[in-house]
Amino acid sequence: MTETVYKVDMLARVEGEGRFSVQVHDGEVTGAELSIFEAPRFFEALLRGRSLAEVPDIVARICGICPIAYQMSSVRALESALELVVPAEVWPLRRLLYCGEWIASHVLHMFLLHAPDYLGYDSAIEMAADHRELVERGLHMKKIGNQVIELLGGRAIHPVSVRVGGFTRAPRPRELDELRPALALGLDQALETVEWAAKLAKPSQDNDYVFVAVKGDDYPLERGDRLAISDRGDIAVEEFNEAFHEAQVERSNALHCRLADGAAYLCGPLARLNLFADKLHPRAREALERSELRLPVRNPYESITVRAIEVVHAFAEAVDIVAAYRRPAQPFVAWRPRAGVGHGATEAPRGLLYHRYVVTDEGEVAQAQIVPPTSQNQARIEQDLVALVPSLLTLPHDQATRRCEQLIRAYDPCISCATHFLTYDVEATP
Amino acid sequence: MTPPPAHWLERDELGHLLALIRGDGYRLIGPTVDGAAIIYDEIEGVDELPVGWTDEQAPGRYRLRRRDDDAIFGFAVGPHSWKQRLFPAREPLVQIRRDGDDIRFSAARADPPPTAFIGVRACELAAIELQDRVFVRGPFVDHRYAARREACLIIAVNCVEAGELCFCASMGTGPRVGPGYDLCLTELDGGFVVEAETEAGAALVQRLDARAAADAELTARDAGLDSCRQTMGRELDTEGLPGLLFGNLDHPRWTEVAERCLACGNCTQVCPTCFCFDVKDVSLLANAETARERSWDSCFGQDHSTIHGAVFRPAIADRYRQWLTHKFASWTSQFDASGCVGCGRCIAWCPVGIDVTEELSAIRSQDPKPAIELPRPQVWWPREDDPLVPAPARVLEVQPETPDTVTLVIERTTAVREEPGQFNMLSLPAIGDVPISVSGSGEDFVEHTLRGVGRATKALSELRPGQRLGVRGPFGSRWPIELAKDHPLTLIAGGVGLTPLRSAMQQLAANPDDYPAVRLFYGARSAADILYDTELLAWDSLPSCDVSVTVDQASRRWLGNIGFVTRLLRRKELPLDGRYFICGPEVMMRQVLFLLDEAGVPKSHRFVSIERNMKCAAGFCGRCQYGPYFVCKDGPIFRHDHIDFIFGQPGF
Amino acid sequence: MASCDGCQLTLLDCEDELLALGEAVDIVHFPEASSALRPQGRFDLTLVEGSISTPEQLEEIRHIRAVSHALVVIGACATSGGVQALRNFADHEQFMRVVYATPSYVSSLADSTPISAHVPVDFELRGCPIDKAQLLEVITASVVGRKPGIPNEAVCMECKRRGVVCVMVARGQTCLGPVTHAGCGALCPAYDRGCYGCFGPRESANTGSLATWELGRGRSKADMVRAFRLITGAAPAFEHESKRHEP
Amino acid sequence: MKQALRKIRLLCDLDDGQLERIAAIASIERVKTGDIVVEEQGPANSIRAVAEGRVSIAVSVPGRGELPVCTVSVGEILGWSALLPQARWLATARAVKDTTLIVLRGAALLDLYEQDRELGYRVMHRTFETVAERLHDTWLQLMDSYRQ
Repeated sequence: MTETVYKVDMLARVEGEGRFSVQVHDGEVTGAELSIFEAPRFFEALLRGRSLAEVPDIVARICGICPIAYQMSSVRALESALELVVPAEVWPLRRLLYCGEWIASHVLHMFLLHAPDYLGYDSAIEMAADHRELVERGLHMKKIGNQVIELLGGRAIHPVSVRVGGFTRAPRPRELDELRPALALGLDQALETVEWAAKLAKPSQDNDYVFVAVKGDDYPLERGDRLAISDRGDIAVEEFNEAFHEAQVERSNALHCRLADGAAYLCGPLARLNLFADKLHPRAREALERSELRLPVRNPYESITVRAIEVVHAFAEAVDIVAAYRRPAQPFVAWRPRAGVGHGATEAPRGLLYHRYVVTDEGEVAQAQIVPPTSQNQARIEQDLVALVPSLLTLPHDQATRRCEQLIRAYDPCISCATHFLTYDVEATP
Repeated sequence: MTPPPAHWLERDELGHLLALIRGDGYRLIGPTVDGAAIIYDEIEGVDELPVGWTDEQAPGRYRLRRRDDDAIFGFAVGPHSWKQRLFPAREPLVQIRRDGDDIRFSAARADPPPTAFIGVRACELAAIELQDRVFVRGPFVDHRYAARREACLIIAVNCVEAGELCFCASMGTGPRVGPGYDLCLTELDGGFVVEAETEAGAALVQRLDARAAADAELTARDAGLDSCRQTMGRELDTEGLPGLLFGNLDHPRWTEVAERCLACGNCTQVCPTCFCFDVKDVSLLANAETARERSWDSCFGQDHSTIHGAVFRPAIADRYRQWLTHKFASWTSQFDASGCVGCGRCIAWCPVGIDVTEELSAIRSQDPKPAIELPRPQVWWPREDDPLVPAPARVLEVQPETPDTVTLVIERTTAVREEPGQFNMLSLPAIGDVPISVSGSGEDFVEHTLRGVGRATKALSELRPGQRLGVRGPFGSRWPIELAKDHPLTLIAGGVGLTPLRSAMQQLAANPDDYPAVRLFYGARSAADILYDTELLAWDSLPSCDVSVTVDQASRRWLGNIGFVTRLLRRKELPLDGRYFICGPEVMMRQVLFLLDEAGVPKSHRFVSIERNMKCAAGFCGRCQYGPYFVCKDGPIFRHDHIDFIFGQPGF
Repeated sequence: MASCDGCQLTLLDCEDELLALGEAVDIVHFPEASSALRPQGRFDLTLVEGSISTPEQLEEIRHIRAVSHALVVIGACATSGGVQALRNFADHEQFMRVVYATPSYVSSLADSTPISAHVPVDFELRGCPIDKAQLLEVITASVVGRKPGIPNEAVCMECKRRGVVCVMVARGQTCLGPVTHAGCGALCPAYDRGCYGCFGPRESANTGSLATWELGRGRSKADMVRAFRLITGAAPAFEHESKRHEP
Repeated sequence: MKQALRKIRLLCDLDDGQLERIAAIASIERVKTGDIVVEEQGPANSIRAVAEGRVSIAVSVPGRGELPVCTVSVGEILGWSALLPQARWLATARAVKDTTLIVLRGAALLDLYEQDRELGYRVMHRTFETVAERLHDTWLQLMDSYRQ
């Protein structure tokens, strides 16, 4: 009888604090746990009673990596609660801002967090000793992503210009023009990156995923009123809580989210690409074709390539938006408070981010629900570990453990995001 | 003198004028509407001027409003001033490059493009003139400011409408534009009366389609100015204001206004004359390159008055009083003019609407104490060298004095020989520079004794022979040794306060004929902290000198005096015709001065050395202000009666 | 500690300096960027992000203090308790129930508190998030051996240096700039909105006068509670002011 | 003796007759460098004035021995404890130079004060002045003002 345990008590190169362990008993996986011990921060509770105007500033603080995703889902949800029609000129700016975040977050993950796994280093700083040019290219692209955010929102982390109804300020065309050379260069670098990522040696795996992503007119990003679920059709964003179910588990400070029937599902780059490759920007589609990646992509280790393709998409979109930009006379629409319930879903770099708010006629938040991508993917990550581990038994223990980590990182789990979310199974409050 | 000939320019010709100026290679900076206010920004032509706009102003409130007409200059002043253009909010001063032990300092030269200021008001031109006094009228010249000032062409505008917060008439700075412009426009129906004061201005008029102004037009101009004068939104009684303010440093109004004042510094930043700045070394890690930068500062910030961790103006009341007494009183002593031009910006842009005119009149009207007399401004001999750029100097020798104090002997970098009491600014890249008094000097060397307690002094005290540091100076006033001729002279030192007296002592000891009766009283913390012990013994052995030392803390082995330095003095005779040089911690100097008061020694016979937060050392940065003085150029050595009214006064 | 990780990310956002930094200092424990974790030993400089909000964190920070020569805490969470300290104003039990169906699974302290409430700290770098340049300045100062050149002044100073038009005066907006510690570069006013206090109260924050002014121009007491009780609402000066306006 | 007494600040307000009466109860004491003048805890019986030399006053600190806290020089007095009822010395006085002291027995001095209230007032006034100065100087010493 043999007992093997693979575990890491402090997952590194992920956002936030988590651990995992897999128990194997006589070659059979008896348990797999990804647990999150990031301290809870109670966002849904502290949103209660706040003015809805403050929500974008507060929810940004859920995550330092993807604050814009939180701001975008929240303003979408609140605008739907207010039945507010956002001026058409606002949308491209929102998409541009979000492209900035995708670039910064994806590149951060690919180069600084994930690539060391493929090339055998502990960190990108170490990796830079042998692959300086590569790391510098990554840092350069990330910088451009951050510049986009800084220009539109003041700073790369927790930008300040997003408001319900639009932006507090729209940039002058001259300011946006200054981005052009950098974006063009970034696009070239992103294209090179796809080739580099595609060529990385990856373990093979083929998982039978249910993919979920926001469905709208364009490649899923800042707007879309429906959610696509592979093989099961699509639903309206408002139906989220009917189709998905969040539950708390003892070992973790994050809630787990599954399909109503209990099945685990996947959101994020793989889901988006598999569901909506046809909506990719032509430049990104070319890159996809050149990468020789075949749809559907069901190997989670390939997500690094998919992210690279999405980075191309984001750069290409950003180039187009900047070229077509006209400064709006007023970058937002004013609103009056009214009672309502609003839903909003956008695509954070890591996947679907759903917000739901109940607001009062005085413009206060009565209830908030936030479902981040990592808590949605958590069940799926554990399931993948179970599937992966039997194939690792012949490897030395530390190598096997590293492979588990590499797999977890492929999901780009954002643990800061995953904590502190509200379930509908609220026990009676006094 | 005959007034310069006035011309008439049709309204449409203004565009032509701007085009001509641009054509001459100037960039144009002028008023333009940006979001919520009229600001000064780069413009290309008349279209970008605030045609048909005006501003409504009240304390803490500013709103743009459309006018009924299409006046081009139909507004008062906004949040920006020309200060931003001549004295930018941030600017590099010195580039420093370290290469091993070698350090190179080079001036970050302002190479300003020719710039035309369009629409400079009377109060604003007065403000520029006031900043000229700070930056170019001595003793030093700020070369960056001077270069920008040289490169500017001033197109002024007379005000024919007064703003709600304007009081230039009270300050004597407007509404008619005073001297210093190239061209001055007065906007009337259909066009402008144009006056040229300089050749450059006159040449521009020549090239325009302008005719001589008609009498009616000149009358209309004067009527406009008159009506402006009469409708000023604010008024201020300036009669005897400086003395009044300094006579009322404990007026209850200071505490009252401090409850409202946010100490945010907005008033100082919008003020077109405020000039305080901070200097910082900006570098990345241990890089070879360091940029020494200055940025606008304000007396409302805590750092402004902080030295060695002591905050000289802890309360908001202290800071508000510092600002107002500086603006309306100290300026007169420092620069021979009030620091206020009556533009009203500080009233509009105070976030909580504090109105200086109201505060000043409250002090005047609510039980004021009598005014006092303030010092008259000094006349400075200009110095041509750039006072902000250090020269690299080699450390020749490092003499340990006490466990935490060393004397650096460094090579002399200037032709000017330091006088006892003066100081140099010693600097290290990435760490910054600090004032250190000269403790001795020779033909080709200077000595500085410093205690390595702060970070900068610690770094300096760790220098080794052969290494380099930056030196600029010498700065400041000196001990008036010659006044002590034929009088008994008493030097009283505490702690490292002995260092500036050491070089004086060296001179005194070397000239016994002139100075036959010199006494030195020196208090140190402990026997181990006594500086220059061999020299002290040597001086004491001279017939002309008498040295007494006392320590605060002693072991049994110490056979000398124990007790604060005042205990030494109490036992001695303090001759009334004697001269007294005192240097040490301020608390010590105060106690010594009390004793001299008791003994009846006239204040004019006593000289003290004052230390305050110092950054530039050249009289530009405003940080070392001490009532009506700058410690860096008026001090550090002051005659006691000159500073008596603020010495020991909390908040100064 | 408890945070959004944004302040650590700030270090990774130093794209131009990151590699130089990696060469100039020996980074021994940085889980977000490296899986070579060496939490043992003594450290010259420790940067800590996040607030203390669980019993484990409290234990950990005491250990960190003991093994660090210089402890620099970074960000609003570490210097004031962060946005999660809003729970300090509410009933903790109730908060737990709102978020988690079974609160007993979750370990959490009643209050979210700054690091300095538990151990002595050598420097507090403010901000939500911290400013990149200021972070580099703190590290540089530590390497060079001098005091960090972080100005202790109001946001207004940066606002004016930047030439931004005051949103309080010209737009009538509520702005915490006059009572907030500088460091962000006056971002919000530059984006046409009032400062909401990410860097926490400055020294001499005259919050009372600011509130009086705002009430005088039509803001409600509830507005004042909200304004002072947000990202750094548990910092003493802001906490005190918001409590003054509670119903 | 009278000449010597004149140099003492304590007695500077007295007229000739009064000085003579003081001289009558005064004696001279010569001590060498290092000699103990009075010792902590001993009975405080005489007030002394320094006519020449210097005396240090030290308090015993367990583990650190005698810690000198101040010195008394020419013209100054030490030992005012002798004017208190049943007093003991609160500190040890030790000569740090060869020193000449003028010793005034406490009991005799107090008798004098009783006989000549004016003399008593004048001397006590100066004693108080000395005590006040010494206290003030001690505050300053305690501030450790040269540390900055």
